Amino acid sequence: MTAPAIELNGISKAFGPVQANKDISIRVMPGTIHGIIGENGAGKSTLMSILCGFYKADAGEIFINGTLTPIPDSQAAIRAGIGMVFQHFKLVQNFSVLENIILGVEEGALLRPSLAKARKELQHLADEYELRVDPDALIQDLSVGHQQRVEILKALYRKAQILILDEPTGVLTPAEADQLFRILERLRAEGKTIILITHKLREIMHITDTVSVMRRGQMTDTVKTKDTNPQQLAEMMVGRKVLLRVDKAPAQPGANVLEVDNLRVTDDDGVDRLKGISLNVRAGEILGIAGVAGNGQSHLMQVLGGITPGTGTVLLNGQELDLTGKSSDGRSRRKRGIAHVPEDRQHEGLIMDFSAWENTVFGYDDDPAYQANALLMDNGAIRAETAAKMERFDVRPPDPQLAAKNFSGGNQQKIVLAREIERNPDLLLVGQPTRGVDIGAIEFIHKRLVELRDAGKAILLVSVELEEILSLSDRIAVMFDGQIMGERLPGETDEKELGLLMAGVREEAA
Amino acid sequence: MDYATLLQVADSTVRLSVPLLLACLAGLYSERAGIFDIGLEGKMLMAAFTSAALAAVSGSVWIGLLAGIASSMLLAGLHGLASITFRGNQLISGVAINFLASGLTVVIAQAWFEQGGRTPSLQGAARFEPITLPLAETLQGVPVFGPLYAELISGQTALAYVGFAMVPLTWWLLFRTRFGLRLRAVGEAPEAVDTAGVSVIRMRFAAVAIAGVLCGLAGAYLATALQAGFVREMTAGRGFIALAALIFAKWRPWYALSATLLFGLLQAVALRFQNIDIGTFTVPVQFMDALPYILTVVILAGFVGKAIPPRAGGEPYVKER
Amino acid sequence: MSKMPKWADIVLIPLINLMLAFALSALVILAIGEDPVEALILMVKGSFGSTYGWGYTLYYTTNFVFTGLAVAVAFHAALFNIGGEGQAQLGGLGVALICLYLPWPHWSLALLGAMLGAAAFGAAWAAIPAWLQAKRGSHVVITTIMFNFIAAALLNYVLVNLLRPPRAQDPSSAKFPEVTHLPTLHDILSPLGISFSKSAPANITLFLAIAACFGVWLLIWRTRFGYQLRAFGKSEPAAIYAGISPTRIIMITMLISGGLAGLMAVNNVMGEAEKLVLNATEGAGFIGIAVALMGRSHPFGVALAALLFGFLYQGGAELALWTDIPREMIVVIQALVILFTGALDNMLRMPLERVFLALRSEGK
Amino acid sequence: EPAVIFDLGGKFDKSFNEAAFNGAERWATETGGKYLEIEMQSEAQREQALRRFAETGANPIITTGFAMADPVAEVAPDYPDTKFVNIDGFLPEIPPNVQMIVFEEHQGSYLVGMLAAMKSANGTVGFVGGMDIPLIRHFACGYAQGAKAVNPDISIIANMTGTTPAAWNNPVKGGELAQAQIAQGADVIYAAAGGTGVGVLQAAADADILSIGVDSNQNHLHPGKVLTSMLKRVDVAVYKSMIAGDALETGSMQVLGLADDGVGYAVDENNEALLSEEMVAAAEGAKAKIIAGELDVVSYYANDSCPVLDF
Ligand SMILES: Nc1ncnc2c1ncn2[C@@H]1O[C@H](COP(=O)(O)OP(=O)(O)OP(=O)(O)O)[C@@H](O)[C@H]1O
Ligand SMILES: Nc1ncnc2c1ncn2[C@@H]1O[C@H](COP(=O)(O)OP(=O)(O)OP(=O)(O)O)[C@@H](O)[C@H]1O
Ligand SMILES: [Mg+2]
Ligand SMILES: [Mg+2]
Repeated sequence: MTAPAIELNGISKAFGPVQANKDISIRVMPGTIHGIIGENGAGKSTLMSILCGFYKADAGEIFINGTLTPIPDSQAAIRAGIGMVFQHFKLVQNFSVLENIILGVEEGALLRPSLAKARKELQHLADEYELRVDPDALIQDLSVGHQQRVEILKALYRKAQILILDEPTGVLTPAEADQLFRILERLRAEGKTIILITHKLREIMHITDTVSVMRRGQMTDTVKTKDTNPQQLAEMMVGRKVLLRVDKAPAQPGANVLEVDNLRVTDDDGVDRLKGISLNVRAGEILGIAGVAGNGQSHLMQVLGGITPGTGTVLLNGQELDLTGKSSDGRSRRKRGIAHVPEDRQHEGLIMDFSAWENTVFGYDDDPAYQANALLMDNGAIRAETAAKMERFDVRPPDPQLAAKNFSGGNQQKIVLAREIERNPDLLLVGQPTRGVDIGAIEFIHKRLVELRDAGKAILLVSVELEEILSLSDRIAVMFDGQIMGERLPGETDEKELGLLMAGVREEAA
Repeated sequence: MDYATLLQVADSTVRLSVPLLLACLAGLYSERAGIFDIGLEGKMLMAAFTSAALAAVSGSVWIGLLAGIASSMLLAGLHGLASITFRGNQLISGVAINFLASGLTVVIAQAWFEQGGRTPSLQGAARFEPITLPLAETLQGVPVFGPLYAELISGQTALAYVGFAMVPLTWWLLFRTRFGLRLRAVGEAPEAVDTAGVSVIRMRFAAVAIAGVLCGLAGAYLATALQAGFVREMTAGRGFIALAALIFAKWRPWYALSATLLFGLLQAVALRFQNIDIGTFTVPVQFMDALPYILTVVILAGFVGKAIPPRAGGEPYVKER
Repeated sequence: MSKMPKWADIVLIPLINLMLAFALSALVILAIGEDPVEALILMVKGSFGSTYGWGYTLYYTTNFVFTGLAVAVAFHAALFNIGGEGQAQLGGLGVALICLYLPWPHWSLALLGAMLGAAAFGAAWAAIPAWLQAKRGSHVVITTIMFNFIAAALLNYVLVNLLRPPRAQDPSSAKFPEVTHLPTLHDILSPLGISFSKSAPANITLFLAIAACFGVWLLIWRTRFGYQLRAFGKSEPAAIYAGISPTRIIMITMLISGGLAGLMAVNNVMGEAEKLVLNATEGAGFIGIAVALMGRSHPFGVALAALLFGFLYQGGAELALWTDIPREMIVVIQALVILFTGALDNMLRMPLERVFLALRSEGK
Repeated sequence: EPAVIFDLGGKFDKSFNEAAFNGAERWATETGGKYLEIEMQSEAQREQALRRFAETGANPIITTGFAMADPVAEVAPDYPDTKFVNIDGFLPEIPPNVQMIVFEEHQGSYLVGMLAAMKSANGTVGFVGGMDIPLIRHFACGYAQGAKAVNPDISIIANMTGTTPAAWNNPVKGGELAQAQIAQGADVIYAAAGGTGVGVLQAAADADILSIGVDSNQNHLHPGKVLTSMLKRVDVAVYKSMIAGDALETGSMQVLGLADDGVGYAVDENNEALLSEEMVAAAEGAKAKIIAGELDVVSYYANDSCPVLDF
């Protein structure tokens, strides 16, 4: 029997007080594609970063092709034939593709011969794997998909026998993802070993041979893909039975709260992010926006939340909003009755170094209720209110003095939600409400959102989790490339149809 | 202004530009590798002192030069330790180094030479003498070019020639060699360098060390070539002008040459023509003194071509929080 | 879960760092052939041994409180204002103009006027770097450094060509009129029956500095603006999400910072020299950086650190008088304090964190 | 116990302050006494230093440099039992316990101006001043008059180093100024610039032309390259004040000129060879005439301008 291409034995890694990996052991056979799944923060990226020498494990052993191979640094990993495409690319933005490729594996002290050799080799690889990129283009001018190709080429140029890809499809269109999978299959056919980290069970089922599940820093199980199914994988991931549908009464939509017409956003780099969005949300209704990350959902939330400027017309309760950013910002939006749960709670929704009580007035600090007098804030009142809110939202521990960074992800999200929902807004913008949140908290959060809807409020929900969209929304709009591809009712559609729309396939063509 | 005066101003410009150029290139290496260096001034000052002190004691300018470089590298190492190894704030470290040099030079000089914080005057072999290039005498008579060659090109000190030679050398090193590729990469995207199997720490220390050497040359030039000995605060803000020139030059070697020559020219002009009378009103000498800084602010404001620093500049490279 | 208890962070680490800085300074003193213990005794006696010593120590402290607060306020908004020196110099110009060219009936009114002038000029000098940072993204560190030099040149010009009285040789303004002279601690304390050295320059501005500490504390931790300023300092994207305008925060923060630095001039220009001299700030703007770092940007810490540096300055002046240790020794100590508490902070923090982590897991 | 306060530039400026230092040292070695001393590092410290010495009971307290005059006037009334001396300064009203000492620098400068003109082959001489203040113009004016007296067609290039006290201690700039003057044909350069002069003398020596030192005897700095030094006997003034001690006469302004040997030019083994007999004879002749009142060297102070030199 052949030795496994990779064998990890008792790997542990702590970042200060956070135990990211706990005693992990795993074997991957050569010539296979091995999937790894797990919730956010489960420790997947950490484990792979250890394998490719980016982090150093606190304990444990690594065997490559059966021989003990210590990997103290990236150099050792490269020597061992391991290449990794990171979740966040490791490219020098203002270098050319060629320069990025040769970085670290130059031939001799002068660049010219190295570049010439790499150019030839790149041509060769491009032909062989259909990985075409302009060798002289600067990385910053390339699309994300092409940048990923450069990362793969980098690994292949270094003669990697083991290729690790960390959430490679998160940034890709379905078509690009399909092409990536074709390349992976070809590499597997050549006998290379591939580790694929993804959140998408569909991809796992589609391409992997075996799959490992991680939870809370530990490896819970490894199974043959053909012996399992998505439902079972999901259960292994979160550690208990997953509730797929939310209990909710049919919606009782009222008048239009939000009317958006021909909304356009161009970002700082001059790229059109929203290309004429039109939609509406009524009182007592949840409109879910589905789509692959990076298709403009974030910009939609930001322009509605007053963070970025745009053009077009947006009516809130029939009154026009200023989109130019000149007389409006997040604060004036709040005053108009728009609350906003941002997609990235750690960078936007919360100040991680602030205590919980300081965070519960974030964005609302000018509310007269929080002022002791004309000059000073009434911190006592704020603390008292925070304690009450934490109670109601079951934030644990219910300590208003604790800094936000010291709460777990789920509890951080509850603090944000408590702040925004309890404002009783006419419209709630909510992005990725349950990202990285455990199942118990998910149920709680979903319940609160439905309650808000039932109280006659309008909710615009953005989520990359199709399941969440399907179970929460009363109507679903699908975004692709800055446009709305179509609208569906949850009862009359399924993941397959939505998936096609998300891939930019119009109904006529479908 | 006649040709001879022009040549004289040019000559003065060259002399005054050399320390700026050397320090500017020092900053260029460091900042290209992602380590901001506002401690150029301190390193120069320290080198000026040690080079003068050792040259005075030993009687040999070369020993002085080596000592100057060594002391500047010591401070550079401290900067590296603080900002690379211990991921401290690079700006604060630079500020500390400037103060350290400003204080230590005088304290040591006073204890050593008891001349109020200066070194004895350097004589003969303890100084860099001007080098007369071949044919300087012979060509003197050739119109226009002759005097130019004899007075401007010939007759500078060894360190001046080294300074100017550093410009093409730096360009070649940065853009044509493996070392340069890695050095630039480490200032733009250290994680890319790290995952490519190259030590970020080592690259950054190398860059900081080169900056130390160049600041050492700059300081030694001040004390042993331009002048004959050390006096307190003799760098007189040149490190900051060099920093300004670096921004002005957008972190590029050839631009650095032009920027430092420009700032050197400003100094030379301010020296030569205290208050400049331009018809209706006089430009006060203080305005000329402030001009490099004003120009830098204008450049920084992005009104005249934006200066974009290396992307990872100023940030310690942290893998694990 | 944070890695270290709070007391370790705000007391233990600065204290050890300070000890390290002092230990190295002692080594330097030893190396130049002097006795560090004797030097220390001399410094303590010289700065705290008499009301004269106290008078100077408190005078310097007052300067450093203002410049330290200036740096600290900006730190809270994640802005590094190295321009305190230039702003304080401009503040001096403001004070001089107010005292020289306005007829004041009483020193108390003159004090109010001078405070306004000092703060306004200091703030104005900070406004340009602030605007460039907010609107053009020019790094405030570099622009404030440049503005220090520009301020020096400007003051040089003003003193030499405009303010210098006719026939005077020294580039300094005329003496301020008698009525603008501020009461010194001697004047304030003797009616209370406390005798205080008549010749020390500590004056009523000291109480202004104490008030400023309290004011800054209120501003940062009790007002809405302070809340927004801290939020911006911790996370710019979050501030924007909350509708906090970065431009507004940067501008107002730098104006406050520059104003505080400028206020120092009330102490040294109006209270001490009673005229504007060249280089009146004597580097106090830079010492503000060390003071803010030492004081962990908290007004109370700033006050303590300012007192420490006041002691170093007065003690250092005494050293220069009675020993062969030159006054520059203070600059060395100051550099080491900045180095250890500011730049090499992690050198101590990393191992200490590990110790506390180990202690905690054992405790479990 | 007397005390000496040296102004910016420091006691080792090889020039003005060093002269004061030499005077104090002479007193110390002759009497075996000790004296307190401090060098100013910044404009703002002057008053503190004065008070500190007065507090400790130092007497007399001798200060060098015009910039110390105002602080002295400020502090002196607070310590009526202490005597203060200021050299080079001017006070409209002199407090009873203050003695002001000034020198007739234009007379000494006149003599070295003559020597310079006689030595110059090119008919061009230079002057590098420190800080641009009336005092230094006073030096330059006397120098120019002396030079013109020898050679009416001579051209005199005069530059000042700066406008602030930093100009007393900037040898780099001094050197550059000297080089510029040399390029314009100057072959004798007179430096009246405190520590900055070190750079001027260095540049002159490097270019193999002659320079003239100031205040102290600077002939030894570059033997054979320094034509002479304009002596300003600050050392004598300091020495005498210290000798007088408690008995020091105060409340007046003392003016020391050629007649009192307060100013002069230096001749020693380092420059003997440079001075011909007729040069010395001419200078000595002029000196006698000035002392006798037959020759009037116009003072810049007379009406704030110089008859033979524009600034
Ligand atoms: N560099 C780091 N420093 C400190 N803690 C870290 C670091 N990287 C990761 N962590 C922590 O380690 C844990 C595991 O993180 P990791 O990135 O491996 O998760 P993941 O499974 O890849 O999650 P995701 O699906 O979000 O990518 C998390 O709690 C995270 O906060
Ligand atoms: N990067 C980090 N730095 C410091 N502490 C962290 C970090 N990431 C997580 N923690 C801490 O580790 C603990 C566990 O956090 P984690 O996010 O893994 O919780 P969790 O079990 O996933 O809970 P939840 O499901 O609510 O997210 C928390 O107390 C959190 O404060
Ligand atoms: Mg990950
Ligand atoms: Mg979590």
